[in-house]
Amino acid sequence: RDQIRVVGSSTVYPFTTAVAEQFGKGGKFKTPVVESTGTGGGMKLFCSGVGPDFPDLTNASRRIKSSEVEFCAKNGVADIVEMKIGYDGIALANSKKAKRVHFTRNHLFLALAKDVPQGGKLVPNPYTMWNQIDPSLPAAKIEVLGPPPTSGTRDSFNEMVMEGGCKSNADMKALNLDDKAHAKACMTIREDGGYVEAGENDNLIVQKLDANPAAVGVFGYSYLEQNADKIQGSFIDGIEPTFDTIASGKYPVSRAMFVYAKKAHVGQIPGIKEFLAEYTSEKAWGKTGYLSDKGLVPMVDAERKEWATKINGLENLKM
Amino acid sequence: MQLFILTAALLALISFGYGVGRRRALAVAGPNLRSLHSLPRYHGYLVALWCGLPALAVVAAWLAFEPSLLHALVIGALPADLAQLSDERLALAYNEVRNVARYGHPASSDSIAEAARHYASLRQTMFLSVAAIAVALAVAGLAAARARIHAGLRARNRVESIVSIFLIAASTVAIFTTIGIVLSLVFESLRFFQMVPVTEFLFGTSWSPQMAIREDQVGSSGSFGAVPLFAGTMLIAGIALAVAVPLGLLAAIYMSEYAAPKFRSVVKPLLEVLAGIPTVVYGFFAALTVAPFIRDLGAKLGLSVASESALAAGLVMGIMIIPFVSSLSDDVISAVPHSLREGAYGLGATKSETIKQVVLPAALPGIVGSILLAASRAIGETMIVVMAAGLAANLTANPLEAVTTVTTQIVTLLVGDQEFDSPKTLAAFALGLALFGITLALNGIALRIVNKYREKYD
Amino acid sequence: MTESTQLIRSSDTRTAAQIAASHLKRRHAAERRFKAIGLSAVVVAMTFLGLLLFTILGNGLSAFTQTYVKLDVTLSPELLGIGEQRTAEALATADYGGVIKDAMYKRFPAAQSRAEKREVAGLISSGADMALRKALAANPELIGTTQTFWLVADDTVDMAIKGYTSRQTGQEGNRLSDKQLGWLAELEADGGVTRRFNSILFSSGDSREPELAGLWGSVVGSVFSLLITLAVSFPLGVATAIYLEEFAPKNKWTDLIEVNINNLAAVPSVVFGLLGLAVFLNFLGMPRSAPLVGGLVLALICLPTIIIAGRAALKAVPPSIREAAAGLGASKLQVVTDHVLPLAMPGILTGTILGMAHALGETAPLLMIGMVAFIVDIPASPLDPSAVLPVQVYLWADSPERAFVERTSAAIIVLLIFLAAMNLGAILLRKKFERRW
Amino acid sequence: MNTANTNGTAKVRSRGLEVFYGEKQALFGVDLDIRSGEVTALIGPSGCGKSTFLRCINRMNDLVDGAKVNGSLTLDGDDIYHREVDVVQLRAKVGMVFQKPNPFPKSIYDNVAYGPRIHGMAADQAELDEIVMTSLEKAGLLGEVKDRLQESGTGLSGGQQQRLCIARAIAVEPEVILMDEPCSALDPIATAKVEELIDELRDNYTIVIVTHSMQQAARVSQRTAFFHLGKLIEMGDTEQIFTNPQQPLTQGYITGRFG
Amino acid sequence: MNTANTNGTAKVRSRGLEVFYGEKQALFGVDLDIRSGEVTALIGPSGCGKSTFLRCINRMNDLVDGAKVNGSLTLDGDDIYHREVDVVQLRAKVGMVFQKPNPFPKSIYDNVAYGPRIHGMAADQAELDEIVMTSLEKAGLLGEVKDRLQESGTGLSGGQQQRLCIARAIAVEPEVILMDEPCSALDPIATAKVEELIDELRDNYTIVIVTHSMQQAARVSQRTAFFHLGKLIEMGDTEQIFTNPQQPLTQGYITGRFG
Ligand SMILES: Nc1ncnc2c1ncn2[C@@H]1O[C@H](COP(=O)(O)OP(=O)(O)OP(=O)(O)O)[C@@H](O)[C@H]1O
Ligand SMILES: Nc1ncnc2c1ncn2[C@@H]1O[C@H](COP(=O)(O)OP(=O)(O)OP(=O)(O)O)[C@@H](O)[C@H]1O
Ligand SMILES: [Mg+2]
Ligand SMILES: [Mg+2]
Ligand SMILES: O=P([O-])([O-])[O-]
Repeated sequence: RDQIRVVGSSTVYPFTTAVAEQFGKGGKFKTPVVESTGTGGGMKLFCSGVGPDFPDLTNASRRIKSSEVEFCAKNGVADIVEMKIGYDGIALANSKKAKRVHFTRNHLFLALAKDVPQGGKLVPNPYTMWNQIDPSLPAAKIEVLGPPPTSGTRDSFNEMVMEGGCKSNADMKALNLDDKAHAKACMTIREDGGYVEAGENDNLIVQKLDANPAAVGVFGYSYLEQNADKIQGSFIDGIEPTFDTIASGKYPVSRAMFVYAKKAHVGQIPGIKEFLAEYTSEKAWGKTGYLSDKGLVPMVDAERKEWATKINGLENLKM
Repeated sequence: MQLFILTAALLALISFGYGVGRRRALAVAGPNLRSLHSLPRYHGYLVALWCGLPALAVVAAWLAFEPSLLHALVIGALPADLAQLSDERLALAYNEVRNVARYGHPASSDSIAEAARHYASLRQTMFLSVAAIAVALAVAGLAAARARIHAGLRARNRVESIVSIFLIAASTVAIFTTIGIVLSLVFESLRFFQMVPVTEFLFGTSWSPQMAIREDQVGSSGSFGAVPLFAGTMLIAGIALAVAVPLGLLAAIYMSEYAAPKFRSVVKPLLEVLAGIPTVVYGFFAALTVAPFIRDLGAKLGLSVASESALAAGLVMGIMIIPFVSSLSDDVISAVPHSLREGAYGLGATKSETIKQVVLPAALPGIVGSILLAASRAIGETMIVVMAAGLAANLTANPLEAVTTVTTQIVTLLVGDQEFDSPKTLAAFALGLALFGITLALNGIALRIVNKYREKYD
Repeated sequence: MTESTQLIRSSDTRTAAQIAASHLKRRHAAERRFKAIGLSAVVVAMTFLGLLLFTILGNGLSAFTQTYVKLDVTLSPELLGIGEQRTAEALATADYGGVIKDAMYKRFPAAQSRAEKREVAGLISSGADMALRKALAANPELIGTTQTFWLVADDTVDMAIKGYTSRQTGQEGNRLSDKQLGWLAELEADGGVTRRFNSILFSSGDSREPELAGLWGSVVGSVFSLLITLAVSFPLGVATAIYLEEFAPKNKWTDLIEVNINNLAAVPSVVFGLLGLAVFLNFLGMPRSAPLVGGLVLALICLPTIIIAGRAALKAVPPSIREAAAGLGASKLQVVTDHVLPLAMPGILTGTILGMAHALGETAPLLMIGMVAFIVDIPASPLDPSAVLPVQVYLWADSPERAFVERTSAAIIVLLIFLAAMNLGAILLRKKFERRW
Repeated sequence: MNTANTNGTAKVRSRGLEVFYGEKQALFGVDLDIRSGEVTALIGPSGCGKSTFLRCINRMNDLVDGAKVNGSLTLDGDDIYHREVDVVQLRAKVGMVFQKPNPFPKSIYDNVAYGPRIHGMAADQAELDEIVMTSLEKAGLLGEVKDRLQESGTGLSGGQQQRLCIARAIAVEPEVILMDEPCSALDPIATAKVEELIDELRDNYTIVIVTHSMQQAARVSQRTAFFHLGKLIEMGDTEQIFTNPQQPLTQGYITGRFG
Repeated sequence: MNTANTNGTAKVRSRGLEVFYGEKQALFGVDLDIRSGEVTALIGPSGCGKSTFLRCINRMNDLVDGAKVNGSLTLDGDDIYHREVDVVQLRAKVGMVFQKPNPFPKSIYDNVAYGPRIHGMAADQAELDEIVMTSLEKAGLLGEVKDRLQESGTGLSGGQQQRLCIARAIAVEPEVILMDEPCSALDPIATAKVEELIDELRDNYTIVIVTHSMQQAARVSQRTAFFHLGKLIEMGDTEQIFTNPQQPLTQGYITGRFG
């Protein structure tokens, strides 16, 4: 095999493929093959062993887990290079035919949690209209199209929006639940139709929003950017999802994207080092690099520099 | 390349063997061809088979066992500094040896380079010996088979029994596929059932795989009751069949009983195109055209309709499977014996009375078969459901609500972001296994019913 | 027989006939209604087909053209970064992008700031340099001259020209900035914008840039996969059908096989993908993402269809033909190969077509064996990594860039053309069989 | 064997009847009267047009693609092939029993009740039961099947099936019954039963029967018509035809010189 | 009509032959000798087991699921149902012509050439041509088809098709030819031609013919066997059977009292 193979997250897929294409155009190496298998599936393949039968890199829309590191090690994949490539904002948006919404995370928690605190105890979520939660919100049915629980985006949404909203909720604090019960109450999303698990095709969500102005959608920032003529991002805690607010970390809902490389393959599969160099070059992941055109939100300069050194020095992953 | 040459050589030998066998048989027969039990060409086939089968079997066996054999031999003879490596390092080193030897990568150390040379020479030697054995076997088989040719040799019977072995083997592919499917599902399913009790899975009424993705997260624990998924599958497949069966059956009746042959020969293949359109197209159609239409219609009627409804997905899936019902039913309706129709006409029945009361009952087994195939397709469909019915596992019989199906969950669970050994992923295998068992049972029952019906007619 | 019974008899007859007559009108009306319902079922089904095809064509036809922008490019060796070198290697690695950017800056001298320059350059596709590279490779003499080129426009420009995105300035959410829209209008006024046949779509592999993305790689991949599918499933399917229909005794074992085959038709295709992963990749060590493996998995998927249709076709061959041949002393196998199989061939081919159509449209099982992937290089053999058409549809449908929407539909059109070609091939083959007999 | 009777009047009358299947002419100007209250047998070598003639009488040939009928054919003086004739009504008047028994894949009861039901001949269930029972009785089948009326008609023996088909035909009270080789698929015992039945039915119905067996024609019919190559060669009282045929062709056929 | 001849020896001999289709017994202990150089006719009412007996001789019943044969049946003294017998070879020796003409959907030439080809009877094309021509000639078909040997066999008329099937059967030079109602689908003229042919073939082949038509049996056969309900009732010279039957059952059938 004389061709780099990448597997993993569908969220990172657009970025890694863009780098792969550029890398291939250089003409020295074959264009890497990038599979979209989902983060978990990618990890499984990546960690299954060393050798030309196994992928060299895997994309992840979250950090690798220690259990996965162990599994890797068990299969001889001991040395892994971690590469943080930037951030992906998770946007809430609705159709431009409707009014733009200003949410707080508390609103979203109350609207989407399975159980909400009321009168000193947890009750099944009684809200069906946004304005029941807060009169400033539109008088529309609560209908949020979002990713299913199997998706990484959903996981980040849970952590940043639901848990965040939950923590800021005074009633919740007053309940004085233990950690586990608290987390459970915060992170369990309602299943009575207020939240619609709409699959992983974000384009479809965008089009559904266009067809249904009452609905709100949850998806990656790049889709918002591409379809800004049809949909508008909602404010969260007063911040609008834009390239700058995400890059500066002001926008509260964004997550880091990672790529992991198998050190054992470096030097054996031609081009891995060069591929990493391409990925970490300014023209790729820099502020005005081509990845930002694809919707990747870059890290701040210092962080980028730090990661670039680590990556190009093939520093081992430290958990 | 080497392999290609070897295969080509063997093929040449085989065809040569055919010629030898044929000529030998002709020679043995002399002027009276009928003194031969079998035609000369069967003698040719027999020689070719004797020549080819053992040799090709050896080559195939070599292809299958080469990697492990090479691995054992090379590892056994590694230079000292490599041999004492730990197992993982050894695997890595062997991998590098292989890369160096086979892909020409630069070696990182002299020992590796040496091992790679060893690897390469071993591989070459092995190939050459295998090639020699194969060719020798081929020649020997050829010679032996040729020597045994005599007038009374039942060459045809032998060739035919070899062919029938092939036929039987082909029919066992279906069995092996089944075994393979069960095996590729069962181990992961067992792991799943260690985490989730079988009873909860089979009888639980709540499907909510909302569990923590990361161990440092304290998420809610999921519940894995598969009943809502199977109920959802039933609901959506039921709606699809409710669309496809009447439309398909009526279309079939019209095409086979009323329409001119020309009309039929155009419309039938056109309808079959419906089955060939990629399901993504149906998915978009369902999600962006049908679902909003139903929602708006429902709103006008004062019904509460979810944006994602079983109805939208089911309707569109029904369209997709129309040709299964229409084409296959058309065939069986046309095959109903004319005498039955004449019996009814002779009593003064109109065409529609004849069709409804005589032709359709008689064609029922075949129609049931076509509906089964359509239902199979409906059960196996993912894309339309994901796009139009959502992924929420509601246990409901209301077609206006969102439901999800087994197949859809299998796919989303498999391509999701969770850890690959979490119950979330493993549930996909358990679902696959359960679905397999259920459809197998249903098919068994269907075969019984159809057989029973069939006995009643002829 | 007495006279009285005869009387009763005859009066009875009259009543029966009268009664029958009195119902006739209603029955004939029911007859007409039934026929109309049948026809309307056909019409409804055909309408849906028409609607679907219309939607696909409506969305996808525009992808068969692509916007090009006219630009005078000065091919100076300095800008190209090749100095005095004229070797093929130097020409291949020269900085054509820089030359194009420079030409654009010259074309729109008003753009001065870095941001503006970026916007100007953004009107042209990052892959436009291919045209220059080709021209110079063919004719190195051009170096140093100024030439007029038609260059591939960026997808945002393409979308605006095709009217998919707004060209009104001052609107929030435009993909092109107001300045870019102004320049575009200027170019258009000069006749510097045109739409041409999108040859890239049919000649190149996948790309992240919609305007450079092509289907050729997945078409080749589909051809490889389906050839393998056909080569495996057709003989196996026909052999199984023959065995079950002509040779096998009717007993529990064959019943078991039959139930099995029917059941395999109901197994979700993604499960076949899992099977392929376990058997072909992990157990047999075949390469990932290869059409070889995809073809094998798809073969297993369409095997049940071929077997079921094949058995039906074999059943339809009249037993008298079998008897005639057997009566002449043909062995069972000769009866089948010489008479039954050729007669059943049209039906078997129909089943094959249905199965292959199914196989052509499958994505889910390919996910498991690594074919849902970004692959730029055109595969040269069934062992090379490759995507197939439905995978391309799936990947493009999920891409953020707006221009992939029309390309997704275009890919579906190509897929349907592929399907039609396949069907046509089989129909012609079937005709030949029918004529021969 | 009955002697020819002359009290019947022409129930069905054909004049210059010609039938074409596409290009092929199957009947050439047939003039034939069928009298009521008699059994008329059509005999002749294979392919001579017996079935074709029979199938004209209830317009069963309408179902054959490309079949064309010229000449006149009347039932009770009304043109059978008149444009305004309702075939459904015609076939209710002219019943048919086929060569191969073809019971519907339904219960015995439903087989017989089918005709009365579609024609709305029974006002209620009791009346329908009555019709079914009488028909089965007349067809000589009731004794054998009265305990299993709900079993499938296809489960009966060949002879029983054929009698079921006859019961089915008479349940709609037709005026004419056409039988196309009704016993060719039956064994001798079943054949005897059906022949007995025909003899009984003859008083109330006009019966036309096609048969290959001269023995059968002699046993059951009062009048016999001999066809040859699409032409009606001779028609007369059965006894006369069999003992004293006027035409040499008939003579040849009867005595087994050909056919 | 021929008188019985006695110069033939038993070519096929059955003793205590019983045949079962599943549960149903179709033949009950049939003892019958078929002599070479003669035409033997099997007659009897429908369903009496004529075809069943015929299909035992070339083991065509092997193709029927659930058919079982007991008793002994020999061809030239060799047990036909012996385990080691190669049915393919047996059928090459015992040819068959079916009730319904069933030409292969191939050219006329290929229809006839098929048998010789699979049995390797011709060393080269010329020899094959020779065989085909002779067979067509013998079957009396050559004149009608010699200009269109490459046209499909299914395009011929019924009588021509049946003669093609006969040509096909004699092309493999069988020793015995079995004919199951070979004329039932034919018109009188075609029938006459086939009968003529049978008469000619009789010198070189042992012929067994099943027929429904006693006239035909009388015309073409030298010996006649009468079956009834699966039993062989009587066997003798044709003339004797038709003029002076020994058994009352035979008498009844011959004189048309039943059947
Ligand atoms: N559907 C048809 N198409 C073309 N020709 C037909 C059709 N039906 C019958 N014929 C031809 O018309 C002629 C008369 O056929 P018909 O069935 O009336 O004969 P038949 O006297 O009933 O013979 P049999 O005793 O064999 O039933 C025959 O030559 C036959 O081949
Ligand atoms: N395949 C079969 N399965 C079951 N029973 C059969 C089968 N073939 C024939 N029979 C029965 O065996 C008996 C003898 O049948 P056979 O075909 O030998 O009669 P036949 O004398 O040739 O009658 P025909 O003159 O009508 O052809 C009949 O009762 C028939 O129903
Ligand atoms: Mg007839
Ligand atoms: Mg018979
Ligand atoms: O594909 P994801 O793992 O990023 O959801």
